[in-house]
Amino acid sequence: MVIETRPPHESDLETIDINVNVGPQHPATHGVFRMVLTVDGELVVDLDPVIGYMHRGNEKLPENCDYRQVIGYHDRTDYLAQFNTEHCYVEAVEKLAGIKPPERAEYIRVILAEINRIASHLMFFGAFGTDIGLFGTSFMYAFRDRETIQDLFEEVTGERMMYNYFRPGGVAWDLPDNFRQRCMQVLDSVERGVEQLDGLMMENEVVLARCRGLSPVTPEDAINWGLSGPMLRATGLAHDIRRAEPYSIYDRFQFDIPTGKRGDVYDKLVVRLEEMHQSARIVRQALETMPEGPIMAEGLKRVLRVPAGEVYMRVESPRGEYGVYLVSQGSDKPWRHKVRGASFSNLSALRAMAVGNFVSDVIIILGSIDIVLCEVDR
Amino acid sequence: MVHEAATAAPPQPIEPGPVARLFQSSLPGLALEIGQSPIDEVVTVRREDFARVMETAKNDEQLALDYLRCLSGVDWLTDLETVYHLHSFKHGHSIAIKVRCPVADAHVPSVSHLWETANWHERETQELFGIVFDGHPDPRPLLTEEGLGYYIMRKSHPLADIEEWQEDYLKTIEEAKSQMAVATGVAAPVDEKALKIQMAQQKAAVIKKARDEARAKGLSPEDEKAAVQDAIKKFEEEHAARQAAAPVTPAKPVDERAAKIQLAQQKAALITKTRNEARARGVSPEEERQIVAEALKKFSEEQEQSAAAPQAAPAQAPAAPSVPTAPMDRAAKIQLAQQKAALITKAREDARAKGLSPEAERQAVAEALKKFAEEQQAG
Amino acid sequence: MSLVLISHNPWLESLARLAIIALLVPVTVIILTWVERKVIGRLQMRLGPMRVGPYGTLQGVADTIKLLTKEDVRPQTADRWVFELAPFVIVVPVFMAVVAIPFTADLFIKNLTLGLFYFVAVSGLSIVGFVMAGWGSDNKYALLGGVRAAAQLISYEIPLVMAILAVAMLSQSLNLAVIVGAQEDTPNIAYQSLAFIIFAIAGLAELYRQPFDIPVAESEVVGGPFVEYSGIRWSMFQLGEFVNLVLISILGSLIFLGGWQWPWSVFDASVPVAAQVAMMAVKTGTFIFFFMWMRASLPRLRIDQMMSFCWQLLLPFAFLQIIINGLVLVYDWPNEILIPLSGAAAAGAVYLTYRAARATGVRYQPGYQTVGSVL
Amino acid sequence: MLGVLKAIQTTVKAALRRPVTVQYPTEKKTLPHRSRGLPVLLWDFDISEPFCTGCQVCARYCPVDCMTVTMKDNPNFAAGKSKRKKIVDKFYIDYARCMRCDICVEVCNFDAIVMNNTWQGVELSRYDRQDLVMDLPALLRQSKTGELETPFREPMGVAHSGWAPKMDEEEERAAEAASLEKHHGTSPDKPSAPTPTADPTAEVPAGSQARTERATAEAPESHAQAGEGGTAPSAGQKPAEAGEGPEKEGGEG
Repeated sequence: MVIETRPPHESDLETIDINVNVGPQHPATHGVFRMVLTVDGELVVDLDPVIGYMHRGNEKLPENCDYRQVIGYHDRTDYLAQFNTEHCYVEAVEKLAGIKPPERAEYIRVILAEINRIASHLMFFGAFGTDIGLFGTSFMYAFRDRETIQDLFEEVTGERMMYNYFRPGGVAWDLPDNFRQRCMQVLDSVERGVEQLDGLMMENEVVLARCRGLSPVTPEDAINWGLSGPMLRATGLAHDIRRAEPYSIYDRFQFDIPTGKRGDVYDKLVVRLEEMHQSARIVRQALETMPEGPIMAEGLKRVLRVPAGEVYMRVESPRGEYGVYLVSQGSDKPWRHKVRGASFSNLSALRAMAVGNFVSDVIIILGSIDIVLCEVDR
Repeated sequence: MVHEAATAAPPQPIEPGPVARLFQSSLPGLALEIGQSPIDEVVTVRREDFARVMETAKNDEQLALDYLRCLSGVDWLTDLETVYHLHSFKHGHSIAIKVRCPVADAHVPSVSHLWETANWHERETQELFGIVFDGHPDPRPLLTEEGLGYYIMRKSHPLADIEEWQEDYLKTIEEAKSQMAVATGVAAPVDEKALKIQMAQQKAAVIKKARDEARAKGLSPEDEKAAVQDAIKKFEEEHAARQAAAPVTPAKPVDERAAKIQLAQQKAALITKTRNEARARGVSPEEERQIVAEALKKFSEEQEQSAAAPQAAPAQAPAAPSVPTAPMDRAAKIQLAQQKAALITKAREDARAKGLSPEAERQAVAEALKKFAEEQQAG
Repeated sequence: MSLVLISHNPWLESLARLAIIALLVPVTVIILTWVERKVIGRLQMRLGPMRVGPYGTLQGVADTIKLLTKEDVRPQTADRWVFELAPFVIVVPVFMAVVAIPFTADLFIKNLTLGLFYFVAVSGLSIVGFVMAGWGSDNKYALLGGVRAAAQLISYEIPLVMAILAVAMLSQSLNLAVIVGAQEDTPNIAYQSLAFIIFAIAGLAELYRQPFDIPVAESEVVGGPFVEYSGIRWSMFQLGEFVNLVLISILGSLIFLGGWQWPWSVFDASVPVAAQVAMMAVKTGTFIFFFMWMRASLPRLRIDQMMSFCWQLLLPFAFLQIIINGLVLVYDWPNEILIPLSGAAAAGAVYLTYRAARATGVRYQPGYQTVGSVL
Repeated sequence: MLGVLKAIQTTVKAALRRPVTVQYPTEKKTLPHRSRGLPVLLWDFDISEPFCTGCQVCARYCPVDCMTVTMKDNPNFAAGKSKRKKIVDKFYIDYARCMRCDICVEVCNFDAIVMNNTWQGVELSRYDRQDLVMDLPALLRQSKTGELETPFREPMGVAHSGWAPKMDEEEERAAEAASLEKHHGTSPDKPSAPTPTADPTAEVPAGSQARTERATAEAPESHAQAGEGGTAPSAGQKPAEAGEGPEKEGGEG
């Protein structure tokens, strides 16, 4: 898609385009990300994204850590969907080392990952509401439900965000006894909360007027830019790694893949809202059929030495395809540990999507990508 | 577009999987090294025909690999490898394509004209690994700032051990150890970790200096690299020579950081003092600036004399971690705590002897503690 | 002036009244900040300030003390006098407007015969303050915010004035007391429902509150013209905003909800002062709650949508309302005809906005690609 | 305007529901049993010495290396009172660096370190970062004074220490159940980690006995570098017999 930036008009009153720095410190950049907007009045003529503020060497440090110490790094790459990222890394190590986790552990992982997806989408709706102008109302509704989910996670793992709960070969320890009933209770209250968010935002004419038809994306462009997750599905492509390349035990559950029509900002809202219902559906199915039994594979030695080899394990995180390319030379430290953040590719398409709109639209387009800066800069 | 759920390519012995066979059929007579990872098939390609392979991968009907998932660089010490994980939406299959290039000549043709997402991935790999992607539209670094001089993800870049981050905390222990060693007359153990880090930093400095000279002389990239290589070799020989000549006994590390801070503070105080005087005299800004400059020059001369003079006062060991209270009442406190603990165990013993329930037992312990506290006040 | 405070000397008298106003208004603003945070908190299922004083009642006082003691910084490259005078240019017109607004029959500073005209003229001045603040603070966000404020406030000034004009036409006078008197039996809201809707929306835009808080959109221009202000200067902007809120609410209840008389005047003529004050408090309270309610539930419009909404919809319907009033007055039809006419026009306006908003697209269910489990 | 009315109606309906704020300092949310505050050491009341033998396994496995441990000979062992040959001499945890990843609790062979699940474990704000470096008495304070009633320790079935199940689950579940009835009676939310060690009546259930043998037999392999600071134990030397005496004060509810 070729972007023709408007040639500067030569009116008698010589006007210049000013560079507005939507800087690293800005309420709308969801973290430390800077956009240098060249603005002609309210119209954005050019946009130069600047990233790297959160670069902490998340790919270099694990080369000095034991395979179990690396899990902490994955909690901190995508800090809104830790169970999904841990799940991806742990599956990568298991595929390399040939470990088969027991059934119950697989179920626990799927349940927690899907609830974490709901929490992440709730965070999206809260932040998006603030971007579009709702004075914190959507934030409060979304965070009230996210708190209930975080309390549930605290009962299971002991932490509200950085869980470090999955292990290569299973999970650290078993679920508490009242987990099934607590989980059902949390799911019901969260579903009520999602209805409330739906009522507040989805049919609101002001939201419709602002988001409908804003920067539509065609499927071909989405594939070319490497978009994934809700951004890709909003364009109409039903590509979901849980369905296209089933990993873990996702192939045992019935769920639908919501897709949008024109790939504009409103479709992304619709797709994410629907995904929350689908995730709740998966969790309910998993809770019924969860077996009892051990939660850690047998015969794991104290120091996990992974045989030489490489694997690119990818998982459907709430933001898109989260991949870990793990290369091991047979020692107990990974040789190369590359993390493919979904927001990295999604963000690279920002310039093409944003140029030509108003300043207030660029803020919403950035909000609709639902970026997590740690995943972009690693 | 119908998406049939592609079953993961079953791990087989190295005979080519379905996608690899497609590759062979669409690129007859091309040297393809076929491999198999737990999920995708792997095809290693020579650098010369890499561009052609990527063209067919994207445009060929059978392959139609139109989605570049992940582009990662890997440093195998002798050569650098870039791995492209591709996926096809039409057929639902995916494959990994690898290409290697020697460390000295790290050039790989860019694919950002085929897949838009390769733009950012290549910029990132370029700044972290030093692999130059020829034909990339905008080769600015993405994550790190301009002109870093060294490539972070390369194995040659030293990953300092975690102790490096705890300098001041560990310095206290080092200090204690060296004092204790001096006291007992045993030679202080040579701290190889600090030496290793120093060596690496010097090496990085040497590389940077060599590269700047080469660039200053306007050499072409190849002999610039050659210049850097022999600078490194020269540095190694010198180091080995110095090593052999005099076994290095580590002088007690004067805590320069604290000294530097002190120096800076003195300078700042001096500047403000002179500036206030100048302003009091109502001097014009230029003279004011000269006066401050002279004061600073005078101050730095004094510094040289005092530095030439006998060694600066040994830097005082930074405060030992969290031993706030004076030792005397700490012992009293420990003693008090031990008494309390003994009391608790005694109260617990007789409560259990009487066979009380856990709650009653806890009350018993609480009363014992209260009684003990009253005795303390009274006593 | 029936109520005499101190003495018959007009100078002393008005000085005393101004002193009361100078004291009363900041206190109401302090209370209002607390009320706003409590109401919006309640609408968002949280408690709002609870820590300072019982139920957080001293929160307003604490904020004021903080703002007064905070250092008010001026950027070095700021245009000095433009930057420093901007807050006064915004606040002084608002306080001037307070002079002409009667709270009850005899509680007012000066009841001008051209009260409405004076109010509208004075409230137009504060727009200059926004542009001065925007330009003076030499900050790109402030510049954008200032220009946006100018665009919005000027364009929404006109429908506001038209709505007020329609009411003034009906009661044949610009004196607020007379207008309230005219609403003896039926408040103007019945006669002028379309003007009431236009007044409410334009009033919301005058106050730059949600969904029209485009000049101070914190996710886009981070506080707009007030970005570089802090300490007491910023608190003056805050003061100006809240006093404006109170003023427009009072004006609305005076000219549309029948002021201090309406429900009582239907039964018996004499209305005790306490009842008048209570009546006015209730009506102003509803207006203020309506503005806060909007703030908690509506997102922000884009600048071009806001402008087109004003010029393509509010203005034509404001003129329509005036034409209807004109017809009724010229042909001496009884006022009751206004109720259906104005109501129909209002319904037309609401339907048009509804269709315009919906034209951009109806909410629809996502298309599902229902692939069952692979088992 | 229907959508706008629906949004307004949602906010009003929300206003009628009970606000969800927990006013923190006055009313505190009850922390779940497994809540991970920051690591603390446990005090063995019977021999009045810490469980920790200073074997530095946790310091080695800590991803952020926030622990410094030194070891000394155990005076009680010489006096014959306790089975531990070595005891911890100095133990520093830098709470400012600890990321609460719970790996130290998992790898500890002697169940000496546990995650603090009381509010004190979370309310740790200090004026100076140096004060966040906790020394041995500070780490032992909570379990000595009995504030730490039921610390969470993963049930035996799991790769307790060393990432491999030491014994089969049924036996351990039986051992837990036995020790549980004796202390707690049937509490509704069975604290999933009753104290693993034997109950006071000297009847040592087989479970914990077997576990301590295996813990000592499998001394940390050559992986152990020389711990910095103080006399580093030579890797080969077997850490002392794990103290298994009567139940811990800390462990008992």
